[in-house]
Amino acid sequence: MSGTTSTIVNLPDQRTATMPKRDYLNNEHGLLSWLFTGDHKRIAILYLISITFFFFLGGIFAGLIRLELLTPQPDLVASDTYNKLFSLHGIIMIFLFLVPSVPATLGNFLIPIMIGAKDLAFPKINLLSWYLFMTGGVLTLTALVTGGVDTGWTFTTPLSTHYLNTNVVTAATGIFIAGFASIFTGLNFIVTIHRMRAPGMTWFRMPLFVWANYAASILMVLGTPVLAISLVLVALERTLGLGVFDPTKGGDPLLFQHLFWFYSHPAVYIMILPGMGVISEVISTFSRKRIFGYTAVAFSSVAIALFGFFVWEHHMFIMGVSNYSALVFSLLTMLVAVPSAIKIFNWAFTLQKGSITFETPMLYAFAFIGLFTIGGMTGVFLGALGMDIHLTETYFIVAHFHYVMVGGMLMAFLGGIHFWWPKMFGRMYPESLSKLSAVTSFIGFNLTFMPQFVLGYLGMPRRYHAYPPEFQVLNVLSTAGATVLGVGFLLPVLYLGWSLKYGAIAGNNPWQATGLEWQIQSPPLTENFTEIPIVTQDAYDYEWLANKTEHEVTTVG
Amino acid sequence: MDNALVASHAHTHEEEHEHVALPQHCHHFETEQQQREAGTFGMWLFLLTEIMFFGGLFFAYLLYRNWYHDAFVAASNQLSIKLGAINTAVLIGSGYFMALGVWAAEVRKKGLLVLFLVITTVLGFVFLGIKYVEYHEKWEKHHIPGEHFDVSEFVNPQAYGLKETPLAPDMAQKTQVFFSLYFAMTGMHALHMIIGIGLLFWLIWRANRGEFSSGYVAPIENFGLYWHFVDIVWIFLFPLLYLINRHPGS
Amino acid sequence: MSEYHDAANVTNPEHAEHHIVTPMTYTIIFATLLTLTAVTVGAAFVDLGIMNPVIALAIASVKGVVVILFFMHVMYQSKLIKMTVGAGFFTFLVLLTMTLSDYISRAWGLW
Amino acid sequence: MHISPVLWQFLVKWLHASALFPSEASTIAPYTDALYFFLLLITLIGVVLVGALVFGFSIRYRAARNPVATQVEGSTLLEATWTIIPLALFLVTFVWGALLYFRIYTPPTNSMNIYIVGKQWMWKAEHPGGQHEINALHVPIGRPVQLTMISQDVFHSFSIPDFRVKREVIPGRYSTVWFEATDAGTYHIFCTQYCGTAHSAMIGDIVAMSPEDYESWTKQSTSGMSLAQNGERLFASMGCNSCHSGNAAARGPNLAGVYGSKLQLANGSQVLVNDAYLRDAILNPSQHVTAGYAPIMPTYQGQVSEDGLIDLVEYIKTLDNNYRVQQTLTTSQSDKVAPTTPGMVKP
Ligand code: HEA
Ligand code: HEA
Ligand code: HEC
Ligand code: CUA
Ligand SMILES: [Cu+2]
Repeated sequence: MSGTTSTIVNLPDQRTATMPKRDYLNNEHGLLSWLFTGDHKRIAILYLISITFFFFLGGIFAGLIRLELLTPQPDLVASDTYNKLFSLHGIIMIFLFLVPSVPATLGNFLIPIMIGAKDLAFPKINLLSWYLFMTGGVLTLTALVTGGVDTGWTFTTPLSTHYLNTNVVTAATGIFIAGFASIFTGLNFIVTIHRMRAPGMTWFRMPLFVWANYAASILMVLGTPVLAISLVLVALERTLGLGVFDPTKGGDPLLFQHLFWFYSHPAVYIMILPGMGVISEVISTFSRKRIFGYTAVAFSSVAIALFGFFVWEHHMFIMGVSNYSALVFSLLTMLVAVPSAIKIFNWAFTLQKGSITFETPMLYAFAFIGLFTIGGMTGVFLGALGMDIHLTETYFIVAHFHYVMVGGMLMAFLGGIHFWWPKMFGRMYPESLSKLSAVTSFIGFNLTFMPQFVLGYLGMPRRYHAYPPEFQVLNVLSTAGATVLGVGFLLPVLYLGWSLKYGAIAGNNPWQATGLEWQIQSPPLTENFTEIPIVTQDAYDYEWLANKTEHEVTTVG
Repeated sequence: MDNALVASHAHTHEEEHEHVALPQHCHHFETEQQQREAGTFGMWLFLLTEIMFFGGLFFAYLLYRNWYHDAFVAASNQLSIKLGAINTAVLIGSGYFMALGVWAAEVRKKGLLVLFLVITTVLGFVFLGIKYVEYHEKWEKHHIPGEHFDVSEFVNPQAYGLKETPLAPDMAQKTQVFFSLYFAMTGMHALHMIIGIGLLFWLIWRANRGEFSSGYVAPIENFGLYWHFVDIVWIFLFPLLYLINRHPGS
Repeated sequence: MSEYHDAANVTNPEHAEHHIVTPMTYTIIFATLLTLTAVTVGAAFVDLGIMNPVIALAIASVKGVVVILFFMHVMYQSKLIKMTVGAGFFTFLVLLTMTLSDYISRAWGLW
Repeated sequence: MHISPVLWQFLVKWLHASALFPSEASTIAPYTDALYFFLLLITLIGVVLVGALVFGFSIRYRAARNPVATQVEGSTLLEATWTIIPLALFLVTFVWGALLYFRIYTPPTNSMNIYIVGKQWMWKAEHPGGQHEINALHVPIGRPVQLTMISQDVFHSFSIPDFRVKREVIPGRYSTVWFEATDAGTYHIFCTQYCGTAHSAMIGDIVAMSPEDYESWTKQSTSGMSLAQNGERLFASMGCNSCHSGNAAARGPNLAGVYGSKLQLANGSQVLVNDAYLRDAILNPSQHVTAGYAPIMPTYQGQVSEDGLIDLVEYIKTLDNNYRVQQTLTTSQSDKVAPTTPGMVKP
């Protein structure tokens, strides 16, 4: 590397560049070769297609929600319909999009390669996981077309068990099954990371993306079953009249919330940790520098996972829990926020003394850092007991979680997709268009959700189909923002699809990145490595990379 | 090819594995040791999810038992301790033969393996049969939660020839919580048994073809883990549901 | 015992640690479990006050641990497996104690 | 060049209609806002700091200016800094938030009590004087008001943004919240817990008025019977008085003055008798049997509505002697078992 180029994109000469003759995509042909594949990379692609579908479905619901909220009157849809809209928006976005987003696509694709393995430990279970996911998705769609479900994504009892006659059981079954897809993904990752690392790939040589997914996997394996049992009990209560949560039979409806949030708080970290992993990779690559405080970032992932199990009650502060235990949970909530701060600062300092370029993934990473900081800090507002009283169940929460989930995880996901797109398909996405869409979604995002913080403090409750007229102005801003945001999210699908055929050929390592995945051909072979690598260097070792590229041109195949 | 990156002793499987190349060996694993350990580890992780799954139910039980102790005692006394104890023994026996089955596979005794698996299955069916008898009794007594739930037996035990202390009507209502949990817990447990028996049929069929008597024991071993876990759940369910308070008097 | 120690070392080509538990051990465990079942049933009929559930649970725990250690071979497994099992019960304990922190202190009143 | 009328309208609306903060209309509001501003401040500092670092480094170390990166391993000192400073700030937030929480959820002892019943999809307010309101609540300013709330069906949540108070309304259990309004005016009541189809229609107005106005409002809108009077009727008609007559030989304990006292239970524990306890004693009597009595009181689960329960509770709260009980006993005696011994009236 001479280091004089202003960009590190290192495309092969386009006149002579060729795609590798044999890769995981063209290795076998036909639909069946995809539907029965055991290849983690193909399963990742299957997942990518499915969750993109669900994202847009959820996005359309979001669009309808925002359209309805354009005016204070309940004029676009009936209130039942509105309730179904946000319930399905939440259910689809969380269980069918965000939870599997990074792990099941990028994680599936990359983790084995990053640690030098030929596949995940259990390829068949990996495939099974996708089928379970699809079954769950189809059931949710069934619930949708046969009349919808209007519980909200939180399924609060006794509302969900006794007072609604929509398809609660179908939707709950769908989530239950999709939950097992998530469990199996996590299980597969943990076993793979423990058992399949290449010789020399010690724990502290693993890329931080692997660490982050490892931490998220622990949460998936230990948290999801508790969601499963609480949904089973809801379903049994509806169908057979069991009385575990029913206050008229002596049950405690709060018990349901305890069980639900025991999963769903850790779930928010399932949703953010893999995204944080993406950010580590991207920041390091485009500043050409080892991540500042590698161990601190690695351990903070594990700390988030561990502490994540101790704070769920902060979703129930005003729900009638004991005030003493609210104190304990509030304190623990403050503790769990610290590791996230550690990560943010470590990323910022990775930039110091780097040699920074600003490709699209880097823009998304910057968006992540800014938006996640805002989203995370507003989480601290909510974790402070007295403050939460005023803010809870208002648009402040809606803004908080969209900042962390959309501004955080979705940005990270898009950044990751762009970053590894050349590896996945061997072709580059169009750079300037993608920069445009990154900027568009950043602006649109803030326009959509910043006004919601204000709305929330003003007191506008969430899940409201109609609202007092004085809130209109801010709602109009928000809806306008959502339109911009929608465009920002629609663009990537179009140009990424285009690039599959017409993008510039990427070559093995267009970013000059250090990960093992960049040392093999793009798209990779079905077996990833022709020979298992022996790892002698740490993660993000740019000197090793420079020496390596000096000596030979890397080709595999 | 980049030499720094590639194992100098890198072995491609066919050549280097002179020892055994079992047909079950998957190619993405370096060695069979690795494959086997991964399998066991994966199975254990799966069992962790089961711990948490039943954990939610156990917590619900713990909570309501403390809230409605009298109702739980009275309702629990409706369960047949005899059937419960027999079932415990049956299930432990089934676990015992499962363990023997693992051993038989390890020492490659095909006949014994099949025999042990069959006994395991039979005992599993016995357990479910007894469970059915118990459920049926609850049905007849209207002790299934829901619309037809009937508390008269608890309010007025003398009329039913029981020596129990009668419960106040409000407490008697809470027996429904007990039975809700009873059915949720034993039902989930029975569901696990049914899935397990399904798998057992499949394993017996494969064992009979000799698949597990040439050193490839992982499926048997891992299924064994599952089966024993289901045992353990019952080992806790039995005292919690049947033995809360059996001594006469209080 | 060593008679069954997989002399050919086939199930485990590279590491010889794999331990085959003998039927003898299994039988002893089986007998223990049955005895403990009898004990726990017996103990239920004796009035021990608050100790009744404690004893029942203690016995169940012993049985569970025995099954885990021997029937499920954790006794002979790597540290990783032992830690995994531990992690599962630890998380269950978190669920238990942290939720109880709410239910127990609700009765303390004031609010 | 002129601004389009639509845009102008919009701007005017923006300036007038959307204040960035709700009005501070209760004694709590300034405390909440203070914490809010503190949190906004640290957020702002945090975001500016992170932004400055990211943008500063991006400009200073962009590839064009700094072609070769210098590898740095990390720094324990820095790690400690950004662990400890945020932790300290978060802990301050925790303490502050906890203090505010106690302030909001600990009613002053002299507060007046109003009952709220939530049901799909309306709020019913019941004043002790017997005034009933639907989706509205009149309160005096300058006086602490406590709300004792319960839901008939699902979770609701009673929220008054301008007062910065909010509390879940739970099925099967009383919850309370209090506030002291400072400015006369009409404010929103929202149901903030999703409760089904018409959740967003479960709104109302809270009217804070000067004590004099409140006084005259109370006079005007009384329905004739106070809650306690209703309760008295129920107490007689449901036969409570047959056991709780206050007579020495009565089968049930004397209820006069029981509210606020500490009761010794048969299982050895002590309880404070508050609204929640009274309600539970009527619905689940056998779960806390008073020492010295047999568990013979029947349950009234399913026989009395939440409103009825409120009436009974209010009646028992106001009961300081048994004179009225005995009165009702003699008037509705015909179908009841007469107390065996003519009792002495307790003070
Ligand atoms: C990806 C998802 C995600 C993530 C990561 C988080 C992260 C956090 N969340 Fe959030 N949360 C949700 C998703 C998420 N949340 C959702 C979906 C809900 C609503 C559910 C519903 O009801 O529907 C919710 C609701 C929610 C509540 C409940 C509110 C209520 O119902 O009343 C609370 C309360 O404590 C909370 C807190 C937090 C905290 C403290 C964090 C922390 O982890 C954040 C930590 C991060 C930081 C703190 C930022 C980095 C810090 C710095 C850079 C330091 C700045 C510098 C200085 C201070 C100097 N969240
Ligand atoms: C991963 C999680 C995720 C994601 C990505 C989003 C994305 C968005 N969400 Fe959502 N949201 C939730 C999770 C998520 N949300 C959850 C959990 C809830 C709570 C549900 C509950 O209360 O139970 C919620 C609730 C929620 C509400 C509150 C509803 C209420 O309480 O009444 C609102 C309102 O503005 C909203 C808006 C949006 C918008 C504008 C987007 C945008 O980011 C979406 C942008 C995407 C598109 C618009 C689609 C792509 C574009 C096109 C197909 C082009 C054409 C479309 C248009 C021009 C409109 N969401
Ligand atoms: C059959 C007699 C009987 C009737 C009828 C009865 N009670 Fe009771 N009540 C009792 C007895 C006995 C106790 C004490 C034991 C207990 O707590 O269960 C009691 C306790 C109470 C208590 C608890 C306070 C204390 O001092 O222990 C309240 C409150 C109460 N009753 C209210 C009512 C109301 C209201 C009604 C009618 C709707 C009613 N009771 C009807 C017998 C009765
Ligand atoms: Cu009541 Cu929402
Ligand atoms: Cu949370």
